[in-house]
Amino acid sequence: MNLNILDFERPIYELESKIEELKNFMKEQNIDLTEEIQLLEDKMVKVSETIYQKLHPWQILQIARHPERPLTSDYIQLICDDFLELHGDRHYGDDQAILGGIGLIEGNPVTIIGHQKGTTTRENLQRNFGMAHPEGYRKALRLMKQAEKFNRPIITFINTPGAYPGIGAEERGQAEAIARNLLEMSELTVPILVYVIGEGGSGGALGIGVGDRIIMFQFSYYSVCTPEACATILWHDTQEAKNASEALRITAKDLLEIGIVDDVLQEPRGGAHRNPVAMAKNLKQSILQNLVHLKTLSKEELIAQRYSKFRNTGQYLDIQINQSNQI
Amino acid sequence: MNLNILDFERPIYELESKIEELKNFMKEQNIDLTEEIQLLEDKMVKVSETIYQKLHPWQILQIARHPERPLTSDYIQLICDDFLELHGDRHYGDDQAILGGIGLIEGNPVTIIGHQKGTTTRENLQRNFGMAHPEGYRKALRLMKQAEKFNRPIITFINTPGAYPGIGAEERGQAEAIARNLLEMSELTVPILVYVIGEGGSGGALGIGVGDRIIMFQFSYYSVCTPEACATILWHDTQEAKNASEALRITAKDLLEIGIVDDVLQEPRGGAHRNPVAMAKNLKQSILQNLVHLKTLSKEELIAQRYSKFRNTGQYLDIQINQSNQI
Amino acid sequence: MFRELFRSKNKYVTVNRDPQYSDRSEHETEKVPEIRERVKVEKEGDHLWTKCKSCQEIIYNKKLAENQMVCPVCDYHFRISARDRINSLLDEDSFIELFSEVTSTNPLNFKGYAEQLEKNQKKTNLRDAVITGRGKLCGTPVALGVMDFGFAGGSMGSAVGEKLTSLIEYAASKRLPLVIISTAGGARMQEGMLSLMQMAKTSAALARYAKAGLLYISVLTDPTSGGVTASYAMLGDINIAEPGALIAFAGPRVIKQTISQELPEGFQTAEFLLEHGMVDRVVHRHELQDELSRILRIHRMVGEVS
Amino acid sequence: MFRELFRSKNKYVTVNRDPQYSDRSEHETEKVPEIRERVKVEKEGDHLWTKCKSCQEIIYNKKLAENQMVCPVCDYHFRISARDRINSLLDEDSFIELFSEVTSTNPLNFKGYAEQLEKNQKKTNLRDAVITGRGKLCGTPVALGVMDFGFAGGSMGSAVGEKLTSLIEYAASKRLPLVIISTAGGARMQEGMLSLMQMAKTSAALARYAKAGLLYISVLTDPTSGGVTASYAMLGDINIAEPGALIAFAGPRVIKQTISQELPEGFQTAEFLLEHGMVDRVVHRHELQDELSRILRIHRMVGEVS
Ligand SMILES: [Zn+2]
Ligand SMILES: [Zn+2]
Repeated sequence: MNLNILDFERPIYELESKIEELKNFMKEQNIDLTEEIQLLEDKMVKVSETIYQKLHPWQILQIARHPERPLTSDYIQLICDDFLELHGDRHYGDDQAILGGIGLIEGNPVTIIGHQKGTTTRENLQRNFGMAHPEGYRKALRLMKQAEKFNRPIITFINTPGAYPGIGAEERGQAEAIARNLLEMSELTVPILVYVIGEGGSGGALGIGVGDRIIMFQFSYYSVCTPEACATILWHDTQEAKNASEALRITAKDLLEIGIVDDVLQEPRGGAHRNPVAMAKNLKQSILQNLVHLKTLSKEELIAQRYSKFRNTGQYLDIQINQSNQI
Repeated sequence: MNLNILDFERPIYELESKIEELKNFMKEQNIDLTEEIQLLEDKMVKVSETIYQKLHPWQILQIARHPERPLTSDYIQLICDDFLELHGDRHYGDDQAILGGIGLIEGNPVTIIGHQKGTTTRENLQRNFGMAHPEGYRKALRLMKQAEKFNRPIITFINTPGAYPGIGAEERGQAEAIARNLLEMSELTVPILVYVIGEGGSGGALGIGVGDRIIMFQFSYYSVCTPEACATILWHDTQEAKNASEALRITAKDLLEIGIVDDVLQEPRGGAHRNPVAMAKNLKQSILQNLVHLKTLSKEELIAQRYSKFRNTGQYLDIQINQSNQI
Repeated sequence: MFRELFRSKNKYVTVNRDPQYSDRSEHETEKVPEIRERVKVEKEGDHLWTKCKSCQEIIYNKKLAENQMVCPVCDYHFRISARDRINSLLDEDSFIELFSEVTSTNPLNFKGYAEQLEKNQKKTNLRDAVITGRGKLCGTPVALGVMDFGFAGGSMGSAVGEKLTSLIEYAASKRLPLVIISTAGGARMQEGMLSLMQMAKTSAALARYAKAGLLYISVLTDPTSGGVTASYAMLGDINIAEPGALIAFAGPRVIKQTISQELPEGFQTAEFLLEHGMVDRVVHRHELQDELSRILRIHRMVGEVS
Repeated sequence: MFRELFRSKNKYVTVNRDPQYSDRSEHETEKVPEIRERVKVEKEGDHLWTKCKSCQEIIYNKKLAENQMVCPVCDYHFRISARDRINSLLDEDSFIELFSEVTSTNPLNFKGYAEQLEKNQKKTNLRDAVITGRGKLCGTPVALGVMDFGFAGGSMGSAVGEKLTSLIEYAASKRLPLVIISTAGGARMQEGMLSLMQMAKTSAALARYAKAGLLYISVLTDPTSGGVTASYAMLGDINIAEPGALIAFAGPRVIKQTISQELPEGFQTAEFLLEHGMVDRVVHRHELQDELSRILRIHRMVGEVS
């Protein structure tokens, strides 16, 4: 049994197994079951669509955190013609929770920076489960400045539960590192594309998340804090996490509506982990399309657009104006 | 007995004591010894001049290292109308071996950065005897960039045996920190005055030593390595340090001749520690004069002049030219 | 609801306005209630005295207020309201509030948020967790933003972000030095991602402000944490902290949970941050005005050779 | 003295010159002696084999040289001469030496220095501790500086500083990517402060080069320490180190003396520096050419949208 099957995926998984079974049976017994298989396959598509069309945010969160969900390194491998990882912040260390480097996508030089989780327990410890220390954010900034110098677009992949909350991280200025990145990224003179590929956890996500386009994968989430933390802090009850995941409006669809993200990238049926190659194809296409558009802008236009983009986030009441309207 | 009297200072010190004695005697016994005292004072001046005019580099080194020699903090106190120390590199720590901040000199805003030794054993441990870690150089750079932003001239005071050779310093990139400063300082768009006030030890000194004017105090030294290290490395004999101090040409006079420094600031008779107030007066005058001149330059001129200044250091043979000349 | 709220409050007789600034209308500054009353509110009770959290001394609230909410015995810095802070720093009657009309709404229809806002507004007599405006500090005009921990734990939602961003832009357009005094639990959860994005918004505004060659002094007070620390509070040309203030990205409770071990003595205090290179100075509240004034003086004279 | 020295050495038949560059005259490249001879010289003896410092294996010098001075058994990277390095990286016959006329003198009349220079020149058949020039790396034109540890411990005096600075300026004027391969004990003591100032001089040149938006790759090899590490060797847009290379500011001996304790395992190795964020990549010598070529390719295409 595959332990990585999520509850709501089970019906699909079971249909898949049955189809597989029939196929094997057909082969072994040399009996034609094509029609039956086709029926089951149709059913599976339908069931899938039904399930994935009305996923609860909590379920989306599960997909975003799925242990088999493709990682930054997977996408890099799938979309780049060539890629060289570059290491280190030149100050303190090389944080493996953030991966960065230079490469070519269809011949276009790019700098790619992303949170990097592990696939094994050992690698996850090494990568700190994608939770970066200040040196991770500073490595990212170094590579972004380098990209700016060489007029290279920047692509970031967000996939972190959050910045690491630990003694060393605080000592070395986690807050300063993130703040500095927000400030500097807002004025980099090259296009920046931000993709939320899995978990978008709070300031730790935003630390590499200021860009000209913020695009979420269909089954990723992006949140001011994890629903678990929200439930604990506001309602002192972790059982409320599921409700928090709804209240916080963390899904791609929600955030597109609210105006936080620019686009949602559709995932293959069942999520990116069921077909990383197809997902990477969507991603690559999105990157190239966006770059072509952004490269038509002058540096001044680019920065001005990026500024307004963030300048205009937020919803508040302007009482003065309301009053004026009423007089 | 004052333990801080250097050997070659002893004749002066003894004459001083005798004069003091006579003065007291005259007072107590009400006998007129004015003439005798005057004679002794004349003699003292003469002896001083003789001694200090022909000091061996090794003796100058002793003065530069004199435990009572005024420190960066002393000069700051004596030359500034107001001064606020600013701390930290915003990355890792606040290195107390380097002191920096902002202040006013005769109403002129300046950023001052200098190596800082201690006066007591405890303070010396805290200040690491003026031997900076990478975070010290990075604090310096942060403050210099800040000065550039606010169009404030920078004054640095060099007084270090060298950058600290330790595990943490290496781990956090001592070499990177110094190299970065050399690169960045060469292009700062504000005037930089560098004063070697005591010890100018190697790369640790140069790390805050790139500027438009490099001015040495008369009894300071500036060297590619300490004479002790040179003796050990080249001749495997620390006893050779005195010879090395001569061979390396580390005195202000030598380095003015060789063209490494732009000016030598005269010290009060017997050295700065015998009259810090007078020394600070010389220093302040030098600072103001140099600033007035440098402020007449455009940013482009300033950087161009600084570049040629360092570009033209070095003495080498150009065989091609020699050959051409001979043909 | 809001109109009522603000009608009921006391007002100054008309105060000086800045006639040049027309991009945004200004609001009359709110009358500062008597100090003792506020102290009582802050102690969440009706006691006339407060027990010092640090030295356990019993201090009369009046005396505490007169001492700028600093314990006269052990120098412990109590939290201070935004209005008291403004009074303690700026020249008398010089403060002109700006952007006071910007107030939080409930964009996500988050359960209980509207009520919470109303409760906090009533409790603090503030519209939101920051007061923004301009004034004179020892004669020097400054743009000033002051957060109030009493309002929803000083959390940053859209309104706080908008007010501060407007202030930063205002300061840039007027070429005024900028002082922001922070105290915050972090981003305001109830506005979700809209809150988080205020970090980017304020930081972007500060980037522009910095590029204009202007001076920003950030003052971090007890407590400053989360998204506020990780944006404008850490981005001062000069960062000043109050003694003993807790300054963090992740708060001590979160860290303790994560690493399951005791935190070092003095961890995340102002002094700890000084030692670790994150703040320039730790300044006693009694000396803050003088310090700011000295820094402003040094920066005002730039370019003038004597 | 110098004329004799250089007359006695073998020369290539006239090689390609760069006709555009006239600021400085160029020198004919020096003939690369047969590899086995050099290996013998480097081993300071006449043995035909070398014992690997790492795995103790006995390796024939010819085999070692064919393997780019890397132990075929354990991959230990032996030091390699500047000429061998150039041959291993650049396309055949593409190298044009520049600034070869710049040679050390004895500006301080330092006891024994003149003799030392002469000895080193004879031993290495080099004029000084660095060879500078231009060439093609997998077809891409580059400016290349390669240090040689065999010449006075690769120390940087006025001549090394001058040659590298000239190279950097040349690369800037031609808009060529720049590769400097370092190995050095540090500044050359016998030239005193003149050596130290080469740190500032080369770094200033790199600042200008960087401002022109050009690519500098620094390759750090065993050993790189002192003033060379603390200037151009650490300032690459991309820093690459060879496996196992000692890279330091203060060498291990100095540190041991200062702190009187054992150093951690692997301290100051290339891998240690990678872990501590100082170098981008640790690259096996056999892959260096390919790596450089890939980096150059990525940087060459800047600005071209497909
Ligand atoms: Zn108390
Ligand atoms: Zn071996």
